[in-house]
Amino acid sequence: MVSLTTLYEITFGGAILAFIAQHTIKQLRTFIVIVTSALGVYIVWRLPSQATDISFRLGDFQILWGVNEYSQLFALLIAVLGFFTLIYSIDFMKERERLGYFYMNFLIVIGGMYGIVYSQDLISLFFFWEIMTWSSFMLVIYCCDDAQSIGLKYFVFSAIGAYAMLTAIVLIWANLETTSLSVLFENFTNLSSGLQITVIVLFIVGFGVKSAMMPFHVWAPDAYAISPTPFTALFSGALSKMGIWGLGIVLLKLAAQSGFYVWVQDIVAWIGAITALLATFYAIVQTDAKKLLAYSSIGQLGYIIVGLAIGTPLSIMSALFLAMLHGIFKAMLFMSAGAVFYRTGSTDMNEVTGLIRKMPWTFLTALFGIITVAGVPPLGGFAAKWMLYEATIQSGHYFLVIVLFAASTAAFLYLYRFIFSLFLGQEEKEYADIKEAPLTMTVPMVIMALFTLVVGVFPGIFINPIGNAMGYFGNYTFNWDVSSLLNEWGNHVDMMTVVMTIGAIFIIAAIFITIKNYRTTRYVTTKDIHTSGEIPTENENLTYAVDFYKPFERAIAPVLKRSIDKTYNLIAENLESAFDFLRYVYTGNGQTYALYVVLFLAVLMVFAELIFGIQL
Amino acid sequence: MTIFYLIMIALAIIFAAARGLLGPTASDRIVALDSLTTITTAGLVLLAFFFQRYIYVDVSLVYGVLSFVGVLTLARYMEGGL
Amino acid sequence: MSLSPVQFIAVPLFAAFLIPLIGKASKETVKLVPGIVLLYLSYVALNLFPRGLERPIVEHIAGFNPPFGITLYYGPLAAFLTTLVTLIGFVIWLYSYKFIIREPFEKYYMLFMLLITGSTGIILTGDIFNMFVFLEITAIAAYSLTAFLRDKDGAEAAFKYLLIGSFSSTFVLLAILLIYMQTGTLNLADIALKMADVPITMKIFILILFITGLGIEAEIFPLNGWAPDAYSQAPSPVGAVFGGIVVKATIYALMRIVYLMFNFHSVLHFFVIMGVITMLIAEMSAMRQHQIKRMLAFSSIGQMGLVIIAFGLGTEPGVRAALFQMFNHALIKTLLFFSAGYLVFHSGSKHISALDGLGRDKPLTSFFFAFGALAIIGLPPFAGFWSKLYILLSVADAHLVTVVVLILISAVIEIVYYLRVVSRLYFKRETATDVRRTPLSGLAAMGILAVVILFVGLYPNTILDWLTPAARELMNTSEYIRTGLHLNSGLLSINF
Amino acid sequence: MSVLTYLGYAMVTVGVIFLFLGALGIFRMPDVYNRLQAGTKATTLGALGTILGVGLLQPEWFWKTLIIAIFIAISNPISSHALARGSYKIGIKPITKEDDMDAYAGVETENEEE
Amino acid sequence: MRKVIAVLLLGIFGYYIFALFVNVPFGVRHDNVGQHYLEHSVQETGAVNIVTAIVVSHRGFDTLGEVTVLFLAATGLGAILYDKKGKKRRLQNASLIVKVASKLIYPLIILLGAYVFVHGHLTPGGGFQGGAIIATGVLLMFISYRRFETNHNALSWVESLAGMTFVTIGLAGLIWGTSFLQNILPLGTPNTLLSAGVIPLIYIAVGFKVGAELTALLDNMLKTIK
Amino acid sequence: MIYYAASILLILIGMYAVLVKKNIIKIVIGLSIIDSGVHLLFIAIGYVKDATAPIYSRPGLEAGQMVDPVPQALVLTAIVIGLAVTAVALSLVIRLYDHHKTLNINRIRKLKW
Amino acid sequence: MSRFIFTFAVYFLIWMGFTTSFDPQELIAGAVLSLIITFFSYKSFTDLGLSFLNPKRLFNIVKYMFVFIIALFKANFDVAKRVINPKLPINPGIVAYKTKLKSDTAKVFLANSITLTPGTLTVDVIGDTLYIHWIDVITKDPQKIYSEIGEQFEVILKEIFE
Ligand code: NA
Ligand code: NA
Repeated sequence: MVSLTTLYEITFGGAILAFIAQHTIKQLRTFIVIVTSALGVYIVWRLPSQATDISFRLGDFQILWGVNEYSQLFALLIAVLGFFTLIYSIDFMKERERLGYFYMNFLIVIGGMYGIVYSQDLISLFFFWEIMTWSSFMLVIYCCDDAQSIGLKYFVFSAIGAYAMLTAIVLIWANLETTSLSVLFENFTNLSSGLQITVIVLFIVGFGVKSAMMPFHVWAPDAYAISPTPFTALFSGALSKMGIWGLGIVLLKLAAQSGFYVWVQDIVAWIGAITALLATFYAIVQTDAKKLLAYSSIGQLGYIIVGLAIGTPLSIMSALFLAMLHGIFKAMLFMSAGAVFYRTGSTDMNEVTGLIRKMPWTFLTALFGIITVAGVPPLGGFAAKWMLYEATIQSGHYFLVIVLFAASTAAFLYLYRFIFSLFLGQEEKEYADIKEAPLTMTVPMVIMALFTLVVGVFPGIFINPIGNAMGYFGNYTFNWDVSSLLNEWGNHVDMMTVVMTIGAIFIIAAIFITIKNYRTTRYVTTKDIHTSGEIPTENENLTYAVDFYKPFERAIAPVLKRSIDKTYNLIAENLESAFDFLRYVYTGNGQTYALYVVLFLAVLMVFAELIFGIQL
Repeated sequence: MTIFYLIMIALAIIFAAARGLLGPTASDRIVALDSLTTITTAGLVLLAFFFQRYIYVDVSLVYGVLSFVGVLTLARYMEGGL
Repeated sequence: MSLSPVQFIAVPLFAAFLIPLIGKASKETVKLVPGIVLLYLSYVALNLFPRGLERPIVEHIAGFNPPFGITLYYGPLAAFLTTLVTLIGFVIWLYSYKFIIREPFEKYYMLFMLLITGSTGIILTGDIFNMFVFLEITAIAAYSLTAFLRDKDGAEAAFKYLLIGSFSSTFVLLAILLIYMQTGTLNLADIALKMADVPITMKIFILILFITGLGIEAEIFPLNGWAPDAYSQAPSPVGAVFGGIVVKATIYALMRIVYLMFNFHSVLHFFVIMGVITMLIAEMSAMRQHQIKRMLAFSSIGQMGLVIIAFGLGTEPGVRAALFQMFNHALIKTLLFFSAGYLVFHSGSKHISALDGLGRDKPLTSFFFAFGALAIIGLPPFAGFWSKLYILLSVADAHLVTVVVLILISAVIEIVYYLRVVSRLYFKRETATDVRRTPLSGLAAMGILAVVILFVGLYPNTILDWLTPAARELMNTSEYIRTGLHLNSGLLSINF
Repeated sequence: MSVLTYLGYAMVTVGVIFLFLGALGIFRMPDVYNRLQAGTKATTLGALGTILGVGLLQPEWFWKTLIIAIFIAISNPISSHALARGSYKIGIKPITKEDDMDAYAGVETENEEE
Repeated sequence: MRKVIAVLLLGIFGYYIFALFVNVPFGVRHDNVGQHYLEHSVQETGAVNIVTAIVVSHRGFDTLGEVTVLFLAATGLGAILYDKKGKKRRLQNASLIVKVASKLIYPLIILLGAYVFVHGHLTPGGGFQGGAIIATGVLLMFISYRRFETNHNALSWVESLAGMTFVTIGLAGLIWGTSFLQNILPLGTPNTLLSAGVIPLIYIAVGFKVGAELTALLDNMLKTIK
Repeated sequence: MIYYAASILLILIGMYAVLVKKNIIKIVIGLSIIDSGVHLLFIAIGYVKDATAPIYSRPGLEAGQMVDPVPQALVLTAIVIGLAVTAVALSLVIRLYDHHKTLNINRIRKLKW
Repeated sequence: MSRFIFTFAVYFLIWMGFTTSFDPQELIAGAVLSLIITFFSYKSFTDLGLSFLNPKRLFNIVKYMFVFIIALFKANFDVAKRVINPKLPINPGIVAYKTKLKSDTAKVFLANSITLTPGTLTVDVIGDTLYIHWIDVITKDPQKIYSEIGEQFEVILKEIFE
């Protein structure tokens, strides 16, 4: 009963049933969706004890599905996040149309992700990878007018990534005649070194796109922002982790075997760090909460990439820890932003303000979320980041750690902006009647928030399975706890003191900024346009959220100006209009077409020898 | 004798064809065509005799009939009758 | 009467002759005839298939032994393609049932039946001139169907098609003429046997004539100017007929001839290059189209480029991948033309910009379009995924990494223009609501296709198990000659 | 050689000469009507002579050649007439030395319903 | 410009094609299937006209295709030139001379056509030729009389029945013989009307069919739309 | 040889008309000329010097005296096909003239993108 | 009925001309085919006034043929004379010719005869008037035109058809 096949059957079957139900018995739809995702959690949970590998031939290929601890780690994240986001979506999506379409694609995304992590061969990996891609595309374009170009951008980048991956698969097939991952790992060094690096680069591009690695990140902010929020939570929380999952395999299973490993490590680590830094800058200047969180996601994924790239047991541990944690807290943050949107109809931080008393549970979730992100004790984020810094230093990447630290510090700015502008600040009359989000939304949020707290206190909840998962990459033996970390570092500092100190600094800083802001902000309703004879431009909007961040915006303006996004757009547009030269070929004149025919014939005849390479 | 017949027929065809090429009007060309077909019909019978193949006479008959209708159709087309 | 391959040709032909008589009794009954015929042919196909797969059936028309009479060769390849034609034919009929309602619809069905006759004839015949005859039957039926709506554009498109098509038949005829001059025979197997003695120059020029002649209908660039016009101006089911049946049969003819008579590698390389050029140009053009059916037409050309590349590899996996791609493209493009047909009908305009918001209005039709779009791009779990993958793998096996990359680039272009339409369908604000419904028969036709596409995507082995012997048949020239001419093994030694 | 043979050869000889003359007439005459005049008469006679001549030379073919001959005798003047009328209808005026020598000018063809 | 290009390209094309043919000896007997037919077809088919033997027997399938092509053309034309409001020839009547002559001649042309297709296996004729002659006879009436109408109903019956006859003869070969289009009748004495088995039958069917089809074709084309 | 040259010339003339002439009726005529050229070429390759039509219409005729019948049989089919194509072409011309009120192919090119 | 038989007989005779054979197979086939064609064409075929033959008619037909052939020869030598003559001695024009014949068939035969005889070509027949292209217009007097061009035929044709 509990097997991979059942898991796929239930998830994809549930997707189709949900679609059918929508068009027949609407009431059943939600039930099907929830049951499907719950069963998913159950099966994934039970799988390790029950499952045997599944292997069958499909065409020329031996398909292999199997459960290992590494995949299990990600599968659980997918299952749980899927379940929570789906519950969250019940009320959130209630008023929308085309829910059959929505839920079908939602469940297909989940199924696709299961498929990816349980794939033991390249064909099923790619197969499920693409399923995940198109179904998530369908959800990105679910909402509104702008979704069109955003979705397209998302898909085109995904396709570039997927096709890079496919090229690698095809090259492997052509040279090793295999699609099995394990065979690939064993025989990877049989490939010529040129091929090795090609395959590695192609895979890194492939997975990098999904994990929003620079410079392939441009699809992410818009796509995250425009998707329906329950999906955004899953998107950023779990789907982007598929890239991480793959990068882990590429870096640790393939690249590690090649002679280029050091180079690959450094380059990828630096790309990760730059991603983290730049994304943080971008996040700071966002005024839309969802966009802010989107950039934040990109930044966090940058950290994770760094961790994977460094490649020491500790860094891998930290990366996977961060990955799991990010899955949860980013989902929480998006869900809380979604809850705000659900009640106020906006996630614009310049508009929405002062919801702390109206939506306390949502606020709590957001608070827990940002604390985790910031890596401040006592929540789980602290341990993860700490490990990362340590591993980076241990491996001698000192400059890298500075960049990471800078990014991490800057992250505090946008996180603060998020929570302050939405929940703190003045209460608006406009939002006087706002109520807390419905239970189906708050319950999953709060459960997850509490979970981050639990993880902070008992990091072993994550550390142990991660440790097991790392068995996939080799025999890493270590028993980790907070104090042992510090011991390894060589400094016998009392851990609890550090934790308390950092926590205290954080809280004091927050209070200080809050007070400062209250003081410099005039006590008027934020959107009461008092002009004093002058017409305020948007920049002089009186919300402190804008004022406060002006200096930062100015500081990072040069970075923002050189938008990679714009470059891509320019290339795409020019390319597309270049295709118009074909108008001169397809002129619409039948005679001209006939002339082409004769031309073709004449050319073939004259150059027959040349073309067919045969001595006439 | 045979040579003489052939030369005469050939000359006839050449002159009629020349008119057909020269025109100048469409009707001149059709007139030339009409003569050409008549010459051909007769020529086919003559060929049947030379080759001693009766079946070519059949060909001649069919050719004569079809070309008559053909020329008539052209004539009617010319006067805008179709 | 025992079942025999000739029924694939004779039965639809008989039906075409019968339709006018039935029409005198009851016009509505006429619509049922093609359905019945195609169901019967499916029955024939199901029965003959295992036999053809086991051992090719060589039928001697009028009882003359080859090479003195016309033979039909029903091997795995023909079995596969006739089955495909029958299947596609059936759904096209189903779709047409409510789509083609304007007079003179009985002529539509007659032309349709004749087109089936022609394409099965091309696939089955073992005689080069007979193949020409069937090519012409197919072509003339196609010209007429293009202009079936009798509008301004239809006539223009059909005229262009006919103009280029006439060049095609001239070149093919010249090639046949030269072959007869050189080998003194018209039987394909016999030609293949005797072609070895033909001087290489002559061979090359015969080949050039064939490539140009058949390349026109196989939509090789730059011979394909007619295609976008014809596809887009013909009634939608006819566009599907072109993409699903006509082009497939022609490509088969080209490849059968090339593999049988000119099996040298430089030729195949040439096909790879032409395929790449065709594919890239077509995809680029498709991207810039404003009309949905023109876009689909260019997309079809692009797909054919892909097929030609795979055929041009000259390896068994390549041929198999090409056949798989042909199969998938037939199904998927038909689905796309079907759904686009109703989208155009509901929006009242051929332009893509008019499709805004139809996804809300006509969820099922739009769903099928999106389904087809995903499938044709080559996304799993749809059938198109496998064929594209197989093509890529066989191209990589031939160490043509550049071609792999080019194919993938064109796939990205494909994604852009297909998904642009899909997004438009779903996400722009709706315009006016068209109260007319997509008829059930049309939806059923699309549904059947979608199910098959999904099924093949999930169980590609069902098709691949057929394709492997089919590909082998095309590759194994000496076996074809031996079976086609009833030679005992051992008598035969040919070297190319 | 029998009388029939001689007669046959004579007829064929005369026939081909007239065929030639007819063609020459077609070539030389100044306008379409005169060309028709020359062409019709000479080629008709030429064809009749040739065909019936062969019929005499090859007596077992006679009936068939006679049919052809009769057909030509009936059909040729008809096509000539049709051509003349057609030419006139598209506005080709006959060459005349005097102006009033065209009695057909301005005559309306009736277009009766039957 | 286009002219220059066209001439250039056609020059190249013509040059190469001609070069191909130039190397092949002209007027020489080749050892090919044609020789086989010349030597064996009379015994095999009973037709003395070897072209007919080939066309109807050895390559009978082509002929079925040919019939199909014509049928197709007639159908296609009917579809393309279809007009709901019906159509009329706008032709004026021909002159009295033509009209009278046509009435006199057209039945004879049809008779000639029948002669040609009935003797397809004996003389250089056949179903297509005969059918074409018949249609020519009708054409004579079309161009002479504006009001001359063919019986469309009868035409389509003839068309369909003749076509079905051909296919049925083919299928009869499959049922009572070994293969499609196989001759299942005695071959008779060569050079007599009743010889060559099914060839005359097929050619009669073809003759009727072609006659009817070409007539329909002419009718459709001569009638003006609107 | 002259037969080859003449037939090929016919083909070229026809093609020239198709490629260059603006009047679509002339284009259709060009197509017919191409056909005629090809048909003539067929007959020419079947020709055998001093041989006669392949019909055993009277005793005494032998296979060795006859031309190759196969090209003749083929050309018969090709002619019918050519006729059919011409018929369809002309019907399209009728339609085109009906819609466009012109026979100039340069003015019948609405279909491009 | 008599028209039917007459038509059938004519067709059958022509069939025999086509086949030139008394083979019963041929005769039967001819009879059948002639019969079929007679069925749909005998009415139009005989409304031309050719439906019955009597000795007097036959005699006149033969007489007509003689007159006609002589005229044809005259005409041809006339044409030959003109064609060969380097100066092309012609004086062409179109004249109107009033016929006295009433039957359409007779008019047609008259027109054809005129076409094939010296220097004349029938351009059109409208009612009683034949418009004749005359290669050498020697008169414009209607009476003279009548006697010059067609009188010799009209007399016999009247006998045959009226
Ligand atoms: Na004539
Ligand atoms: Na004449």
